[in-house]
Amino acid sequence: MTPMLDQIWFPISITFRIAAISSFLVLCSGVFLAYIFARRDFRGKELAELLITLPLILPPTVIGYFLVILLGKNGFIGQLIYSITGTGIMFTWQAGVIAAYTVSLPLMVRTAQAAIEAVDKELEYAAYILGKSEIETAFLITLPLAKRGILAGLVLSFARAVGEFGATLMLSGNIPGKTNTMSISIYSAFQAGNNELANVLVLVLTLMSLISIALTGKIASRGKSKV
Amino acid sequence: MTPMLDQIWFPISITFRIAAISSFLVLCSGVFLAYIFARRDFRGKELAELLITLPLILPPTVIGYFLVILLGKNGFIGQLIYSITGTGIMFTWQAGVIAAYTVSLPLMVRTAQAAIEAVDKELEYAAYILGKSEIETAFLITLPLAKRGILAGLVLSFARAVGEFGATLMLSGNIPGKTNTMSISIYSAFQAGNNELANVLVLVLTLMSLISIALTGKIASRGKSKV
Amino acid sequence: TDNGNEATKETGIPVTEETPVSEQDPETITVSAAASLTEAFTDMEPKFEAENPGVDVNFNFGGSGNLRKQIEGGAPADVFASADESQMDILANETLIDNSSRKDFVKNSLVLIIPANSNLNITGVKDLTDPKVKKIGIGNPDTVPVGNYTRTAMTEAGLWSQLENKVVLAEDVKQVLVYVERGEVDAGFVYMTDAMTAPETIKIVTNVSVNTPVNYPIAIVSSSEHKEDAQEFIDFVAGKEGQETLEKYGFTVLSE
Amino acid sequence: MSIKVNIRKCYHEAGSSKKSGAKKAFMLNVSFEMENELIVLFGPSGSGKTTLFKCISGITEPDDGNITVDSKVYYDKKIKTNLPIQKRNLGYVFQSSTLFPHMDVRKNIECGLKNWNKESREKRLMEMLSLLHIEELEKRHPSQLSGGQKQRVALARALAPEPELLLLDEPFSALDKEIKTELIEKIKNLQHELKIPLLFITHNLEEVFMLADRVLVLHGGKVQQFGTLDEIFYHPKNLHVAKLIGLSNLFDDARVVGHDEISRSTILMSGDMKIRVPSLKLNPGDMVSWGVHPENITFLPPGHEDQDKNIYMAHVVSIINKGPKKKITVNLARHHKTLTAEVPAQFVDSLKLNAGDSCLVKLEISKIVTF
Amino acid sequence: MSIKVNIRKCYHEAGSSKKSGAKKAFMLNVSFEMENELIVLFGPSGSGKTTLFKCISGITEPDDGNITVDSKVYYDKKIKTNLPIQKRNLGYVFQSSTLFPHMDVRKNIECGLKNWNKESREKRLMEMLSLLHIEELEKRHPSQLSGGQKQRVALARALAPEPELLLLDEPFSALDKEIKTELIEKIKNLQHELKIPLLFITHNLEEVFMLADRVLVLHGGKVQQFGTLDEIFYHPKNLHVAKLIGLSNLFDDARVVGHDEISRSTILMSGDMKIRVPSLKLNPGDMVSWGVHPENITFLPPGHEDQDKNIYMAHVVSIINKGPKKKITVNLARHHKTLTAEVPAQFVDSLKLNAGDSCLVKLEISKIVTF
Ligand SMILES: Nc1ncnc2c1ncn2[C@@H]1O[C@H](COP(=O)(O)OP(=O)(O)OP(=O)(O)O)[C@@H](O)[C@H]1O
Ligand SMILES: Nc1ncnc2c1ncn2[C@@H]1O[C@H](COP(=O)(O)OP(=O)(O)OP(=O)(O)O)[C@@H](O)[C@H]1O
Ligand SMILES: [Mg+2]
Ligand SMILES: [Mg+2]
Repeated sequence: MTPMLDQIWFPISITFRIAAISSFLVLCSGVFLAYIFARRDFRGKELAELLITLPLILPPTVIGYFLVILLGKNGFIGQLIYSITGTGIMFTWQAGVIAAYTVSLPLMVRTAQAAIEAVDKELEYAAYILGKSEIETAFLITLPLAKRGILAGLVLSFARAVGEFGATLMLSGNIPGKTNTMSISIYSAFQAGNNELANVLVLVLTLMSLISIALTGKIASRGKSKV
Repeated sequence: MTPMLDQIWFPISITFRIAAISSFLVLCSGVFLAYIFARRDFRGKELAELLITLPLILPPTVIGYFLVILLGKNGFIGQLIYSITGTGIMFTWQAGVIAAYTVSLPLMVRTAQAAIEAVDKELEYAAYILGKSEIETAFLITLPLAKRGILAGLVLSFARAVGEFGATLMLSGNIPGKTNTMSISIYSAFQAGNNELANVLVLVLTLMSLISIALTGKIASRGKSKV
Repeated sequence: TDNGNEATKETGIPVTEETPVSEQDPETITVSAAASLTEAFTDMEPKFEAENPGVDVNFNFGGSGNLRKQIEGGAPADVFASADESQMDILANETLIDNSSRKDFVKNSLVLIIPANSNLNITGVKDLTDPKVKKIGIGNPDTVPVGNYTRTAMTEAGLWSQLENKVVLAEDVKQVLVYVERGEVDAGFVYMTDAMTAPETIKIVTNVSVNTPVNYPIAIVSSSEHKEDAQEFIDFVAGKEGQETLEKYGFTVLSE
Repeated sequence: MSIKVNIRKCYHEAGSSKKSGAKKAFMLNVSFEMENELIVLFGPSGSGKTTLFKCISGITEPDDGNITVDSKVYYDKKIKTNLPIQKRNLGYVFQSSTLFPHMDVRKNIECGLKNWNKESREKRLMEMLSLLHIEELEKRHPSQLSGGQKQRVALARALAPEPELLLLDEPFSALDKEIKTELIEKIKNLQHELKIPLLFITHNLEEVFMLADRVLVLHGGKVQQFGTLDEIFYHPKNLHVAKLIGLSNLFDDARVVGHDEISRSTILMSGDMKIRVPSLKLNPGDMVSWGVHPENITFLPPGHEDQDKNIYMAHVVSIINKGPKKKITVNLARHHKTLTAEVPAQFVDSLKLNAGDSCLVKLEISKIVTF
Repeated sequence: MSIKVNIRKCYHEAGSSKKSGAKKAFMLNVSFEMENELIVLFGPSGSGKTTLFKCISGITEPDDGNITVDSKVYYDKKIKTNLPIQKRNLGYVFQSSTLFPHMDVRKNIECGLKNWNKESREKRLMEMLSLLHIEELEKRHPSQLSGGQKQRVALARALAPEPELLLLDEPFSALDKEIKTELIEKIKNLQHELKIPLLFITHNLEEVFMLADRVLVLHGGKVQQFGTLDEIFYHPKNLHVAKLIGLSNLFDDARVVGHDEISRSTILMSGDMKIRVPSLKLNPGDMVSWGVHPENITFLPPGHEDQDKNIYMAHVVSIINKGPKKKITVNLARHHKTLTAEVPAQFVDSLKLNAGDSCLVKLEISKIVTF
């Protein structure tokens, strides 16, 4: 590979690995939270809803800073991780996943929650009457009917994860060949005045993102017309 | 006012002015686009949908740079603005609105689109039959029924606008007393090692955002239970 | 100026005693300055304005690279104070600054820092080659001036190749500082001015000598419409009061 | 199995806040017991039938009371029990067939069969499809079905899991007569075979006749009468019930004037009209309402009025064709009363009755309904 | 106003791709004309009634043909016209009442009145509320209404703007008899007053009788018959129509054996049963189907069979109470035929018929239906 290709290939693979894993995690946990928020009432629910939105409000660098405090060697969770794995999580691509997850979670929760709230409760009752438990009903009825919203949330989360930069940079650093995501590479190239590389990277990132988003949409919307 | 209060008050007011205006613009245009995407078919629609998502994928600084190229004195639109108003738009808080608008638009479009697509078409037909034009129907039936999704989109857009930083910094600069939003002030304070100020700003920003988001939710969801 | 006309139209009242002594409303100049100058320049503002009643200074702080890009994009800046000669050079090449007004006005120094509670015995740059030192935080040499200086210094000291695989690149100095403060890296290179903002959490090990001095250049932007006032500002910064203030924040004053 | 229901449930008017003494919009207050039988719930629109179903199924929690099915407590306010819907093991066809829009007909029906093994599930599905004549719709989605087809799929879905209790809320309202008649037969047999309690809501009198073991008449949230078809039809307890069963010739102006032990009848004066009705345990002077089903008015060839035999002179006001029947409105001119009769067409033809004609009208004593 | 409809619309089976010759799921092929009259669309579940409404209203675009209302072209394939729904100015009550869930009853009804001035809008609203007895529901949201209440609100909403054409898809299916009878009267009057064409879908024969000026019978997407009530009831064109109108005693095994000029009747042999029917223009040997409405079978006291007068010996198989009527199933043992009759209860009582008894059954010649 030419150095240029190498400069492109690694960031791409790491970016999409991070985005894919973080989107998957966001999908699982975000939809779960959205369901709970939509279908349960508990004390402090409104506050919890708002706190989930926080990572959108704060500058990513600041979030990154908080994450460093939490996950770093001396951080509350970081120490735990360290004592278990023997190595820290800082400066690894896994840290990038955490950063991406944190900033994109609110996108999924809010979007999916709105979609779940719009699902007709009568249909859920109909499933209960057929003996389905709440969990079965959620998977069989509620979530499929909220599919459009969840899908929108997924697209947004994925895009945000791909584009994540500030928090990732703080948490995983920019270690060429190890943690330099597309965003970071673009930023670096851009800052260094290497406009050619920056443009190529922007183009590649854009194309690849669009393709993956389009694919996600296609796969998930099979049979959509019948609903 | 003590200097500290001053350092907090101005960023707050500018941040919420920017976020409010940009959210308003996002609401109008985003919902419009979402409606078009949800209810019309045209060539290149999928591509347009994807392109709208782009600002999420690219690092904000890069978006900011593109905006500078577009809106700066020598930029395509910038020249136009300059020739009309006699002053440029860069380094003004209005530029902050543009930056915030750009990055938060996709959040609204995607979320609202999913919600609009989920609205029962039969209800729209029922309105048509009562003589309502498509626009009337949209405002009377479709959008109110997609309210939850639009509201979610609004919350996300507002939060994102409040938190916007990278592109804003590029476009409207960091001019204390003129364009320094909360995010930028937090960033600056953080960069300058003024942790005390940074923490206070984070706290204030968080509180104010949560309050405004909660208020928006309350206002918009009046009578929600009946739907 | 436009501003003045507008103001009179709107208020319709003549200038009152509370307005500045000058008969006119003040001219506004915008100074795009490197982020590391934030506190020093902010501190200078009232003094300068007191001395120059007709001028109102606006600062625009940011990374030198970003500021340069803004000026390239047509941002209405009057003065550019960079933390990095190269950014100024680029603008000079593009004739976007008034080359005659360019001058270096202050110097920063590169320092090696370690966490305050570090138990590694690092007393100098050479100790960084010790295998116990696992990670070193530096600014990205390609994008951050301090990183560039660091690389130059290390290369000059013949250490770069040994340290290269230990480095964690940061996109700004603050990031290096945070890493060191939190003990995420064993050591880092920052400017003296940055190091001085965190006296409790880090320890300055040593000044690192660099052959090319860390000079801060300042110049008037070509498109400025207030060149005289801009020059006033540059003079003020380079003058006694300005230099004293800068010194207070850890800068090294240029010896005449 | 036996079911005991004794509940109260109140809906409040929208907008009226609970604190400031909310205005009651509707109050359901129902108490009844049933065995393995087919009970038809009958009552006007808005009388609380669906609300009762929702309470029994657990979708809505009553305000007070208890619901017991066999020894299973579905709900009991006192011991704070409200059995989760899933555990009630009942079949419920909603008033608006709530099919799952994202599943085809097969999946909709299979939804309640998850614990069945594959073979028996397949068999059951086929049974249901053929029972309801929807074999060809197996792969369709609900949006591709007609109203009546949806209803049948909803019924199939509810019946498939062989529930212990069936709640059917107007399950045939969108079906044509032929298929409805067939399905009514099938449902009736099913209930017999499975020996389960079945509650059935309908507004259609024919369905009531064909289905009901007993009828529970609801009005304004209260049970008006609970009895066999004959009881409801010939001994309605009050005006509400009388109206509901289509007793359109209703008069509330009658006074008991005496009893006739021989013919076991009671003599009333309804205005100035003398009429004999089946024996009543009332004293002379008591007021009573009476009525007669349109089908139970017979026409005699012209002749003499005989009030002692409930034979009256009448003028034909109008004759309206209603397919195989004719609706005849007559005026008992001397008594200022109008009666409406429904008579098989050929009777009218054979009597050669026309609007304007005079005729004799007979109200069979045994068919006169009093309350 | 006059309406001309001549359309074709095909639904394809789900899953079958259009390219590879999609399997037809349903084909509507309808052509008819009507004036300012009330036409009832009558047909079994899935026969295309709703589809026809959707085509007329513009919700669904036909594949081919044209729809003209007066001189207004709603749709014409040839000149590529498809008038927007809004411009058709019609009232449509959907089969499932699609009320706007976020608006209260008042807003729902007012929705079609935006061009009215405030005063007349208010007046119209009040008229509608009282017409449909929903005054008290004005402030309710649809989720707070019962099934029948929803239906009435939907009707109010459709009627309020005084449309030029009304399409009502089973608008009374969830209403009790009392209110339904009243509303039927009102709808009928309304149609007379407004002089607009009104198309009405129902499965309920009673509604057909009470409402229809003419009946359009649909089956399998095709018009089977289009005529007055009498035509449909006494001259059904084929088995589909016969079944739909509830002609349950149907036999297709009859052969013309001769004509009787004097009694103006035709003599058939249905199996080994001789029967006279109203005169037919058929030749001896021709096959013909015949049937008789359950209401048109009369019972005579025991006596002699007289096949020339359509009087037959029979055994009572069962007698089932159906409220004011009884359903009697008899076996014409000698002819291996079973007949079902519906007779007013008092006739049965006066004949003292019981299951197992023998009796005479008479089929009035004029009431026998052939096709
Ligand atoms: N959520 C609610 N809030 C207020 N009133 C309600 C609510 N739900 C139902 N009601 C009222 O309660 C009464 C009973 O409703 P229900 O649905 O049980 O009637 P129903 O007997 O099933 O009538 P139908 O035959 O029309 O379906 C109605 O008057 C209805 O308006
Ligand atoms: N989108 C569709 N795709 C395939 N088939 C369809 C679709 N919509 C309707 N059909 C079929 O077309 C036929 C006619 O449907 P339609 O709704 O017109 O019936 P209908 O006469 O109104 O019946 P009902 O009395 O049950 O409401 C039905 O067999 C139905 O299954
Ligand atoms: Mg109901
Ligand atoms: Mg239909």
